[in-house]
Amino acid sequence: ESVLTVGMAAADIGQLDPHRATTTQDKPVVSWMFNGLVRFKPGSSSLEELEPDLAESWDKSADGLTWTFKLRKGVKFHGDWGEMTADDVVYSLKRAADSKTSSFASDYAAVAAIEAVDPSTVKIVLKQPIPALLGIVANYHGGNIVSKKAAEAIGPDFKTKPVGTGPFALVEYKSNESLTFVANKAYFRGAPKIDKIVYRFIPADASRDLAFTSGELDVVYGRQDQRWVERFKKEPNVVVEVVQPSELSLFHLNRAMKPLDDLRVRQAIAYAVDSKQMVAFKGAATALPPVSVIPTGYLGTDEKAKLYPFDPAKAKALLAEAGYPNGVAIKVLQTSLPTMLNSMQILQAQLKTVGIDLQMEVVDHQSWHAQIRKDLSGANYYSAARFPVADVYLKQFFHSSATVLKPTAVTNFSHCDVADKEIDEASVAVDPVKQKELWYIAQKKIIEDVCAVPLFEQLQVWARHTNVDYGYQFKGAIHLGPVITEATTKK
Amino acid sequence: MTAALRDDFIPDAEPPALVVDELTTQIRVGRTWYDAVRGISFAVRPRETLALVGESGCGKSLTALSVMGLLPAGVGRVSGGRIVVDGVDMTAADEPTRESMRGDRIGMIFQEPMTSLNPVLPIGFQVAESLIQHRGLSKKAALNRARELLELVRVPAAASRLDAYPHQFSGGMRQRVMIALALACDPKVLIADEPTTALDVTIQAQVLALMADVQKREGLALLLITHNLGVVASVADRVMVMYGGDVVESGPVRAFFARPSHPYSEALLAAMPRIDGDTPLQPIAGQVPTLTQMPTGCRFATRCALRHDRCAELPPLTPVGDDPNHLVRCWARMSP
Amino acid sequence: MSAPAPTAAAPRSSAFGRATRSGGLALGVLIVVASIAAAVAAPWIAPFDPNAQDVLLVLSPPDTVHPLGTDAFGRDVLSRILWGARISLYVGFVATLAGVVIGTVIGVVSGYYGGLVDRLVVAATDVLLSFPQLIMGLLLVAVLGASLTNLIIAIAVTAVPAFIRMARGSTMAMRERDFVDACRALGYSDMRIMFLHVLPNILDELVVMASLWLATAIRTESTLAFIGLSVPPPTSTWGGIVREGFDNLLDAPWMSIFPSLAILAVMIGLNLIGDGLRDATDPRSPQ
Amino acid sequence: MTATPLLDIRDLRKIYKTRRGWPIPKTALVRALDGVSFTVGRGEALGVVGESGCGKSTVARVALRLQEADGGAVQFDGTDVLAAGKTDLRTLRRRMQMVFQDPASSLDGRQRIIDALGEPLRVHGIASGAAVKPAVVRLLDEVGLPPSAVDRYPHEFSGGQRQRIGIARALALGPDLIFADEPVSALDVSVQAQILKLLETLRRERNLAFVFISHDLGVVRYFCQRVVVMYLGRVVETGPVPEIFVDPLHPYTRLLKLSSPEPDPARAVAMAFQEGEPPSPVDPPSGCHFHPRCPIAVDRCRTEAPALRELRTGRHAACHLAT
Amino acid sequence: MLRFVIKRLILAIPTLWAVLTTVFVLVRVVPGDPTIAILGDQASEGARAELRDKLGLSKPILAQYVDFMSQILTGDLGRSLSTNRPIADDVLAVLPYTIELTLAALVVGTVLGVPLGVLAAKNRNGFADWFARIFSLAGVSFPAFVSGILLLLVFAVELRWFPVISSANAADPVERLRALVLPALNLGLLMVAYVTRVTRSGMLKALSEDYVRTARAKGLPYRTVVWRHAFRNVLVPIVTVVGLYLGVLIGNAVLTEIVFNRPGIGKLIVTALNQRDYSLLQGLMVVSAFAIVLANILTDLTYGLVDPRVKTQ
Ligand SMILES: Nc1ncnc2c1ncn2[C@@H]1O[C@H](COP(=O)(O)OP(=O)(O)OP(=O)(O)O)[C@@H](O)[C@H]1O
Ligand SMILES: Nc1ncnc2c1ncn2[C@@H]1O[C@H](COP(=O)(O)OP(=O)(O)OP(=O)(O)O)[C@@H](O)[C@H]1O
Ligand SMILES: [Mg+2]
Ligand SMILES: [Mg+2]
Repeated sequence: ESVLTVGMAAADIGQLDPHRATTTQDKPVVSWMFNGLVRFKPGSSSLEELEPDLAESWDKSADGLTWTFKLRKGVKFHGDWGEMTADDVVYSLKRAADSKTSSFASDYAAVAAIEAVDPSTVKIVLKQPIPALLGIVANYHGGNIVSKKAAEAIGPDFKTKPVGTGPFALVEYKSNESLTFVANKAYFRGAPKIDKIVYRFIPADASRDLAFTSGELDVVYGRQDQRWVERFKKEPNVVVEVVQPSELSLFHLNRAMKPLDDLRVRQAIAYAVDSKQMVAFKGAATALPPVSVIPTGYLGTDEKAKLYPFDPAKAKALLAEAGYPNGVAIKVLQTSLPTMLNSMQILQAQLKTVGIDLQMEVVDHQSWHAQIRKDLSGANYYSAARFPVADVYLKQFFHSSATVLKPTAVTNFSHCDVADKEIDEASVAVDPVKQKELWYIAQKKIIEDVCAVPLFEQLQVWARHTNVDYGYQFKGAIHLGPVITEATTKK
Repeated sequence: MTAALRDDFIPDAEPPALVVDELTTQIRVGRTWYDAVRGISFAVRPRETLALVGESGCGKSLTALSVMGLLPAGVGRVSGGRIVVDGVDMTAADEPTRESMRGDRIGMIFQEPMTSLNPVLPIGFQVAESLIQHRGLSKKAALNRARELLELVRVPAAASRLDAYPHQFSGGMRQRVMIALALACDPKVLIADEPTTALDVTIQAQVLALMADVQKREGLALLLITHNLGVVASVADRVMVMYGGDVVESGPVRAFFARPSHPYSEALLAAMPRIDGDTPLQPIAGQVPTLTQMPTGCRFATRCALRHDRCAELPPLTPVGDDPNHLVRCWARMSP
Repeated sequence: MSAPAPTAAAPRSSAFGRATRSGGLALGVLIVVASIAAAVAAPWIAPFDPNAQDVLLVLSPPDTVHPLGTDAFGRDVLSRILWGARISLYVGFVATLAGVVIGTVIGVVSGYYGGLVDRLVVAATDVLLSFPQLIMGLLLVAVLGASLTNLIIAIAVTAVPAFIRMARGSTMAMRERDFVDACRALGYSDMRIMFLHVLPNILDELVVMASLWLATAIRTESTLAFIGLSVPPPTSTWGGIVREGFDNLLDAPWMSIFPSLAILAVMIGLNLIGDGLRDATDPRSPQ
Repeated sequence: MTATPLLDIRDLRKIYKTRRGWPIPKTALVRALDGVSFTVGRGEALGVVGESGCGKSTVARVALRLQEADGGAVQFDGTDVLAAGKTDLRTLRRRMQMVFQDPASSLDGRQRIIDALGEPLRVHGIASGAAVKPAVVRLLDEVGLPPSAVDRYPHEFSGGQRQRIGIARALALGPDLIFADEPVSALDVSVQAQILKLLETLRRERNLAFVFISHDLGVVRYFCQRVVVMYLGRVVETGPVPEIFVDPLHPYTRLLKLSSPEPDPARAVAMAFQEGEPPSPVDPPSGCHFHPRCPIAVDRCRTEAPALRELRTGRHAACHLAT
Repeated sequence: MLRFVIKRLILAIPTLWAVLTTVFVLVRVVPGDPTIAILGDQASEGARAELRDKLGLSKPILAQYVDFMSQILTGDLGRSLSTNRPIADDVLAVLPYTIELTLAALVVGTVLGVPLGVLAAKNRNGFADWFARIFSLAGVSFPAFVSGILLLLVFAVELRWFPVISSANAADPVERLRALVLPALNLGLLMVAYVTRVTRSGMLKALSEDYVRTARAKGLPYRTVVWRHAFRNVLVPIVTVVGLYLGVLIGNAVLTEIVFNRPGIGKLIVTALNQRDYSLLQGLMVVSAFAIVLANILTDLTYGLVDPRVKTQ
């Protein structure tokens, strides 16, 4: 029996329901259990490299509003939940578009209708053409196809008893401890070579590292840290893989609160931040300088956006101009999560040199999440990866509808509204070139208004023992972790 | 030989079971050692009761502990003299030998009946323990013997009380258990350090009667430490008065009470209120000097009405009148 | 009537004598005083600014310049430990003091009066003690937020029931003593008896326990720091340093080990004081 | 005995509840005082004798309101002590004081003598400020301690000296009556004599009345004019000294006398072994409490508790058989 | 005995009620709610509000309290807000681990602490005394997460005597025991110092008691005097400390559980707190408070075994 043991840096799973799963620890396992109509090529995080998954082929109408997917036949759900049909696909996508059952409903705002044409054909009608429709039916977030029968029968428990079509099926969930998956022998791409996966939650970094070193783990989530990478690169029989996508760390400045309501103060901060030094602290192996206010590599990211250069003198001058020649204090709420707290400490030291005193109030992670959404923080460090289209990032972080305290609020902590027009127009733009242009303008405006200061980007780090072969080149991980497929082997 | 054997008065020459000869015991205060017991000598024969009396702190308990070899380590030490128990020289013996003597040939009863028994062990076992230790008896046999001993000291329903714990016994009963415990291995010498001071008079009478009874029956040599002259008068054969670590007077009970010769002995008797007789009380002025401030000569001199220059020198023990058994240590009371 | 002079006091202040003779108390006091002195003098004796980051020095092992190495931000660990002592000792002292004062007052009153008051107090301490201590601290810091004051409150709250119990027990034992009855017979008010007579007599025991609690409090800070709830950065505390060290334990063990040793030293110091005081207040102790 | 006694205790009852047992504690009732009555006149020393645990201390504690009574009455100079309110009690306490058995534990070890003796003066407004020290020195002088004692702590004194301090403290408020709870039993014979003489002087000079608790008949005989003999929470005999000891009426008094050794080998008490244990107050014997140890007990003693009867003038005993 | 336990349990009800109420109030005062944990950080405010309604979290606090209490009264701990699993299941799944770890740590603490304490008392102020005191303190000075890793580094990674992940092979009893050793040692070290102290001071006191002198007067060898006579009397304070630590260990197990990756009540409480899973947190607090109540009962029962004075009237 070949058992693959994966160590994850978390205390417990977040959500196993694919339409709810958003945390780093949830996403990889969802990818092992579910399929979409199309899929990201294993080992890739690029929207350009989507390939057929449950759908064998697809067409789109000339106006780009109607898409028809031809489904693969004979695909079985895990257990006794029968064959996957168009009904399941329709059910799943509708479920993903409904905010009561899904966290990704907004991704489907442009979808007008989803219908089963026949048991193996699904039609999606759009209100307006969207650039990345394939993206939202891919094996990611809302695109994951669940069993209608199972979801309806299991009800609220579905989040601990998910049923999909993927190469592995969940058999056991021990809270705070592990998830166990067994191979789905009837997987449509063929029976997996790995018999079982044990996904262990080991929140303490050192323990996880030791378990990996001692051979109790085959694959381990790595720390996004230079020293970690170097240490394990030195070990024999270990392969360290640093992969896309990156998470962008942004310092959102609350434009509704003093003193950051003053553009000059915001600009001073932008000038005071030394991204290069940040990257140096984090280590070149895992960190990159930011390119824009959205992560690099997304569809629509302006890779050459004009960011403020590091210029402490200018920062000081601006502060003085704004009426703070002796410096200024900003009260911020900060989560106690060590990695985020650490980055914040570097930022704190950098700002200190120009006389900006970042006064942190450290609270536990949930309190922080709650309080920053109540607009209680003067500025806000937030690090995130999103679906790799500029639209999502821009809408969630910089569109006024996402501003905190509004019912439609998501994560716009800065009360940014300078690029609403461009963002809205871009999302309905039919012409990809025009669309890209709008996105670039949006980024420019946001940067200029300093809604947020980009700090650095951080790549995902995973390590495996050499006897594990994923079956593909692990270069990108849209699921934030390796996809274990039917081809993965352990010798 | 020594002073110890000179005060011999019992005609039949049974050898003494306990001989203490020129015992000096020191106590450490700070870094200095002080003589707390200063060259005292006595002997106790089988069936005989020697009472050691004196005010609190005069060295009675230290004498007893020296004999037992139980002086607190690092604080007390025997610095001179000889202690012979049943023919064994305790001062010369090593610790294992002393261990084997204790509880076997010499037993001791302590003052506090409430705290001298181990609260968490059954009475029967505590009595039996030394039998197991010294006689190698099995636990069962030892307990059997313990029952007999408890019967001997008249613990009612002894058999059913072997499993009882000390807290279930009254003070008087506990003291009787202590007696049984000390008698377990038929010792030759029994030291009782204020065995009844903590008890009520009626219970005191009970315990003393019992001790006397057992002593005569088993032929024990009894060293009874007390400061109650009434008790002495009632149970002792001979009496020895200590003051500040010195023996100041010793003699047969009748002779002593008839003619207390040391000023301290006199004062002691005069300070004791009596049930009958209306002699006025005569308190002794002043206090026992502390160990660190002992006068070099006669230690009672500071409080003595008969004090004169010679008292700066320690007087020897000399017979009172023509009684060779009644000795006193006082320049003023020496026979001319 | 004889009027004997009081005996010139024999070995004076014997409790002090007993305490100093063992040497432990002296050593303990030395260690603790040295720690406090180091904390107070941190601004002058710390070789570096505790918050000065240096990207070139990240996690460099101990050497002559940084005798205890540097941390993940290239900050000097020795300087951070020295500065951290200020917060850690302060938190420990203040939290313990608060716990002792509150717990003692409640405990003395409860033990002195007995009855219904007492039963309510006992019930309340039972409730407090039914919360696992760490969890209690966690909840409290979560409720109040992480700050120096709240940290102190969280630690003090866990100390209160312990001191209530102990003060209550000692007070009840004191009540058995004749001098309390003597005070009552003299018509003193209850307040006077509780706080001018009972309290001074149980103080030594409380001090012993407080010295031990102080050690626990310093350690609790490190535990709360592990869960991320301590004084906000960049302020350094021993617990905070250990915690940051923990993230790099396999790369830079010195970061965790040195502050742990500092905690150990203070613990030893305080325990020696505790034992010394215990020995000193036990009149039966030999020597 | 005077016509209006200073202290009049009538049918005093006190029941202690003790909870013991494991795992479920049971409540046991200890009848510490089971209807105790006696009177004390002005300037009179009344001895209270009896076995350990018979309730001697409890009488004092209840009469001083250190503990609340469960029944009966205590009149002090015409005032009902048991019903006294807070302010009345304060005045009463100035007039009734107590000297404790253990001089070491009855003094606050952390108070200098000046404070130990000065505090009651200050609390009761008898002296304040600079007047305190001379008052304390006077008190010390009265008990035979030098003025230099004021700055010392209790542990720097010997047992006898400490007891003098305890007495001085009791005297501080100028009482009319002192309960002395075994004030000399922790002391050596020679020191004991000093204290007894001191108390005797005070009694005469200040016309102080004493309730003098002791178990030493010799001491009681020396110090007291009348004696109350208690056994297990009840008074079994009362009478004047020395008659009560010369010719005890109750068998328990007789046993007490027999057991008290005299420092005279000629009159050595016959230390005959007395069977019987002092009975437990939790579960007292029926009838006359003394009957299990009584050599002359008859059937009636086992069932009927004898009342205290006046058998001679001024002499009472609670025994069916005494005449 | 049974009556006693039942009686004590009944007496504990007000305590448990107060604990529950306190927890109820505390978790609602803590900022944050479970919706982010459930919906993720991309969920809109509207979606979260909807979920709050669904979970009954927008009801008035008093109504929530009544709901909660009436549910508890039916003996039902309810379901987890985030996983919707019955809380009783989650608790039962980890309870054996917690019990096992706590008891093992208790044994470690006692087995190390008691002899050290006796040794220290016997050689007062000697070398052994100093060694025992400092060694025992070292155990408490290193925070559990540091000492845990050090233990792992030495015994699991270098020597490979024990596994790193304690819950790896829970089915095999031998493996399970092997996995228990290091965590138990790590947690147990926490109490060694205190047990040593209490034993030492208890022994010092006991050794100066009159009954020890009596035992010596019987001619017993010193060893026997120490262990049979003195030590027996120190059992009461030791039991008190050990009983007290039962509660302390339950509360402090969380760090050890995290480092050794063991499931357990402590870790679950922290997770529940982190996810604001109110119902799970409440359920767990009932369980842990109940465990402490049981520990107290057990301690009281043990007194009867070690001290005859307690047992009889
Ligand atoms: N452990 C000790 N440490 C210091 N001094 C001691 C110790 N034991 C006895 N002493 C001193 O030795 C002297 C004699 O003490 P000892 O106990 O023999 O007196 P005692 O006659 O038995 O008195 P008591 O009637 O009070 O029992 C006293 O001055 C006492 O203070
Ligand atoms: N606080 C108390 N709680 C319960 N029982 C008590 C209490 N105080 C005294 N007793 C009991 O009441 C009885 C009488 O006690 P009291 O102290 O009055 O006796 P006593 O005659 O003074 O004895 P002693 O001579 O030993 O001092 C005893 O059996 C005692 O155990
Ligand atoms: Mg003695
Ligand atoms: Mg009494």
